[in-house]
Amino acid sequence: MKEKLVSLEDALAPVTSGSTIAIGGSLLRRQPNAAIRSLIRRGVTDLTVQTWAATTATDMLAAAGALRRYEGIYTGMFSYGLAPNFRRAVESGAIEVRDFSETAMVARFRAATQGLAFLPIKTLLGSDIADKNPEQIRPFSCPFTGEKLQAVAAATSDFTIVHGYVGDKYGNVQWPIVRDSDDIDQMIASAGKRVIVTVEKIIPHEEIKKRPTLTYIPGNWVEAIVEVPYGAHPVSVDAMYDEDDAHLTDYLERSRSAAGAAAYLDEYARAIPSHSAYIAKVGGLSALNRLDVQPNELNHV
Amino acid sequence: MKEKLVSLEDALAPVTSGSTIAIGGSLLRRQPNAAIRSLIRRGVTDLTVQTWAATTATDMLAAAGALRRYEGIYTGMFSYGLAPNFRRAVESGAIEVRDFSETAMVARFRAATQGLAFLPIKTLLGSDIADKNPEQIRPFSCPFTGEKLQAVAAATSDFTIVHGYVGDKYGNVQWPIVRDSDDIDQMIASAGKRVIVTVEKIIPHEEIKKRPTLTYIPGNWVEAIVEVPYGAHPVSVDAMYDEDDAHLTDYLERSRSAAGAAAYLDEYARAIPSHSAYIAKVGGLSALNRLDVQPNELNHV
Amino acid sequence: MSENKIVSAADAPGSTAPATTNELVTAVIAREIRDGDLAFVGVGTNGRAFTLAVGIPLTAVRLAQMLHAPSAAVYWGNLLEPDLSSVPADLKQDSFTRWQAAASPSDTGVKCDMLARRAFDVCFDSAAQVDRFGNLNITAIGDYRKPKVRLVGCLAQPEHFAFVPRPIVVVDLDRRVFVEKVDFITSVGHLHGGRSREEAGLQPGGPHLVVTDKAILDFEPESKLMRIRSLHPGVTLEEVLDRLSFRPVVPDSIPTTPLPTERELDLIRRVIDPNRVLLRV
Amino acid sequence: MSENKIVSAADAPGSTAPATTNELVTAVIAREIRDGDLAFVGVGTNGRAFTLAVGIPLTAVRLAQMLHAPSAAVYWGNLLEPDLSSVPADLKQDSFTRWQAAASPSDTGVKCDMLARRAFDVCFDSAAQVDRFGNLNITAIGDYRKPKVRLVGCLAQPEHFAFVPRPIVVVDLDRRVFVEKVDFITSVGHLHGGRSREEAGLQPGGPHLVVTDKAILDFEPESKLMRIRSLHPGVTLEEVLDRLSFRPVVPDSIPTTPLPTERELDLIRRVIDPNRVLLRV
Repeated sequence: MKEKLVSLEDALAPVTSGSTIAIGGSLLRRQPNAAIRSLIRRGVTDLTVQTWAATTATDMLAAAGALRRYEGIYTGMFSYGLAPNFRRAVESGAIEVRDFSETAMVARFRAATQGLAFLPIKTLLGSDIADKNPEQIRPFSCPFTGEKLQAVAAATSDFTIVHGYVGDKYGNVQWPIVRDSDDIDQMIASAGKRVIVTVEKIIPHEEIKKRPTLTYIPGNWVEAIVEVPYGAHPVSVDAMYDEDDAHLTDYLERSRSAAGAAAYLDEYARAIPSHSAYIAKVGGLSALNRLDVQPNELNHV
Repeated sequence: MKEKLVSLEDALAPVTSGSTIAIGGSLLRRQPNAAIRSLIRRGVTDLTVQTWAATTATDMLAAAGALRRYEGIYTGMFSYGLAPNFRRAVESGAIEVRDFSETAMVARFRAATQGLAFLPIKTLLGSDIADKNPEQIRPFSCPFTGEKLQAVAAATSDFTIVHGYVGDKYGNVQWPIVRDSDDIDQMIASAGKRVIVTVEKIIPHEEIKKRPTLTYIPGNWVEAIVEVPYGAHPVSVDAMYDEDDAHLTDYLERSRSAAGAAAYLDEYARAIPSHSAYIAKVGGLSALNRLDVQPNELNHV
Repeated sequence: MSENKIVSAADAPGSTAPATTNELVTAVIAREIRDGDLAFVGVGTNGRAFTLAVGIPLTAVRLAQMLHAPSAAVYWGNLLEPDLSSVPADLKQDSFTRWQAAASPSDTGVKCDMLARRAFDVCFDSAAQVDRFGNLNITAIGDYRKPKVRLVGCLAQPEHFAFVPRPIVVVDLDRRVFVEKVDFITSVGHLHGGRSREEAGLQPGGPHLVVTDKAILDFEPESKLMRIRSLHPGVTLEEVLDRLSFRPVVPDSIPTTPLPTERELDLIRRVIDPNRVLLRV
Repeated sequence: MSENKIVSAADAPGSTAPATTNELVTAVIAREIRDGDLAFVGVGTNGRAFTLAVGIPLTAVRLAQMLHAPSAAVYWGNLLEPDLSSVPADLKQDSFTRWQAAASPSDTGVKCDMLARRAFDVCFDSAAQVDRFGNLNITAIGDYRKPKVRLVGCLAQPEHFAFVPRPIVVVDLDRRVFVEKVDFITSVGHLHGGRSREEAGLQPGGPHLVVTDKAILDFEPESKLMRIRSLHPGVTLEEVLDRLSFRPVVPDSIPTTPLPTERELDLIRRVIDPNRVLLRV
């Protein structure tokens, strides 16, 4: 097996302006925020992103002016309301948006996973989602029944960035037995050409090998793995820590204006040399530990 | 939740001659043999079966003359060689065979799962698998690239029969944490219209609820659940018991002739009034317990 | 919802207090739930939007479970058949992670496939715009390319209307919400009315009921125009028409929305939502 | 394999004994494995078929891992990157269940998708029939509808030839196996030769090497006809031609298959397969 454990900066170095990136996480869970802050710090811009239920990662990229195009099912802040920076940028016409429904986006990731240019759905007949996007959603007829169907284009991307629970130095990533799910991350990773994974903790390969059915992203799919404790902060990693309500509230407060959001990013991304500096900035591990949740007796993370 | 715990006979009562049934299990793991013996006992015949890597369940149905049509990826006896009764019946022209490769069969089950009449593949271009089956494998062009593709028809069936590890009275079926996988059973169950599950053990719903991520067949998909200890005998349930080498060897020996196989079925299926009588016939639980494997510390079954 | 008295857990109404509007519509929805139904409930956001998308639907399904539909179930977020007798007391992630359920499929595609193969019977939808044919918009107000208000996107709402036989829209009555034509069709309801939905290739279905804080509406079977089904106690037809920016079908005689029974009120208040988490605002 | 001396664990050859044919071909295959390769190894059946489908491939990949391809890996059965340093000692189910690995995806579709998106580099295939263009048959001998011999079906062999860039066929040389034209094309090799494979819509690829107990064969780049690449030590051209029911491309000069090095032999015998489980028959 090939060792793939590198620094966050080295892992993300190939991601350059103009790239298409698929971003993992769903709502306030496992957004790869440390990786996104690193891209913002480096000034990467002109990105196309593909997401599931996007929150902080996509909204910070929008605040940084780094988003050229967005394709996904949802961008908001879940229980905190709309996504202020994404909303502002879309309303200004700065981001080209292509909306997809859940079956449509799943079909797009699955098509990439299966090496196909498209997969069929029949969800979006008559909708403006299809009407506004003939480039990626095309009508065709079922070869068996003749019924009306829609072909949705494979979600191919240059890079895929996900944040996981634990992994080994070979890039094998495992989930806890009892966790929240809605797990688009395996699907996004399987669809990826170059998959970059940050994890809360690197554990010995010997531990991984004992329970191979818990590996949801095999190292074979992974280009680089990085240990980034609290890498989803200020959102949660289910079964490990909760979202940081105070930090999220502050983020949203400051994001009421573009200038406020820019100042936030200056402070928490651009002026911060590394993820460990970020941890220090938000109060150190002792502050973050307060977000930890009680371990479940069934889990082994 | 609706209670779905019934007897094996009641669960299978709706399955009548002429039905199409999807059968779970792969190779020498989790073949729903107790259910199949019950169908043979009742004289159900003229069946169409859809399978993954089929062994004993399909071979016994062939021995019983109950198979009219077969659709699957493999029928054999894994490390024991070819499937003698299936082979004899196919060579005599008694069974109509439609072969599918693995991606093709997966696409067929996924299509049924997704409510679609077909899914596309590009595996079988130029093969006789497609050439011999224009009814279920049709050429068409990709709506985006124009490349040659093949549409494979959804695997729709009347009933789906799988054998699982543990479940509750509501039909929720869970797998062990450490297990063998190759798990077509979730896919076959998700594709099914009427899903009948036999399990090794019924456990309290309270236990199921504590680890919902281990539920691979939700009760919501299930019509009937039955407790059938050693229900896969003479094959294995991984993480619970091994295959019965002596019994399988005897089965194969007797299956060298159609008359021998018929006598085997008379003895182990037709003359046996119930699964508990089968257990007594093969030596009782004390004999079967000798097939048990050591539990894995990580499992909770 | 101005007249929906906001009560704290401390002063939850006794069983004799009159029903709040939330309780009224919860009971109406509960009666729509049949035994064996699988209902799709979204994860919602916060405040009033949470009550509409999550609070009222979960309370209604639980009420139905306790009264006439014991095997009704919900798929909520990532949980298939979460235990509705112990709804989490807050919206923090760990509360969701620990919520016990029959199943929590690891791949979100499982839920999408269940939608597409029509495994759901009922779903609940809120929206920023609803038009007279029941089309929904949760994507953008104004021009899609440069919208006046960018909303959240689509989620699985297009699937709900495409594949679920009996979708129930839960929204407050408001002229800005109930528009002649939505700015963007996220979810295809009865499209342009008549048979236009079927002609677009969709299966029969589409929105079944529109539950609001003033009235219950449904759709006239032929024209598929929105129709007033009942007025809540004390609400006049004029009030309702005033809060719609299109003319709905108005039957000659409109009944009053039936009040919850004492038993229903008691279960909602004392058993299902004693801390007023679900029907808070 | 007549001259392949069957040895028990007790009398495994010392490092100085001459290489068996199994060891010879294992070393040849090992040299085909590149660092970083992901190889698909089937689960095989028993006896000689197990050696061809599983024993030789696993030994070869492990040998390559130890010599020049440390990050080569296999997908075996349901296990992605099983630990090849501790291959199970028997074929009982529980031995597979306990075999440690990097991953064991719960859905067999994961493996199918990896095939279809060309995530594999190498695969190993045995067959009942192989024709001069490298098409394989593992489905039926004779008429498909009423065959003389019904075989196992298809498994993922069509995928191997459709999607894996460097498939390696491992079979014993036999006139009944090496036929002019297979009775049923399970796996499309070079189809009818020339550009017929690409014209059928398949991507470039198809069988790369045919490893037998007498010779190594490959395919002539233009015609795609099977070609003799090397003869095993002591094997004559006539012996090989005698065991083919078609005329392969015969180069003017045919090298001898290189013997395993002392190091290779030592690793196979002492470290990888000391109990002769993999290369038993």
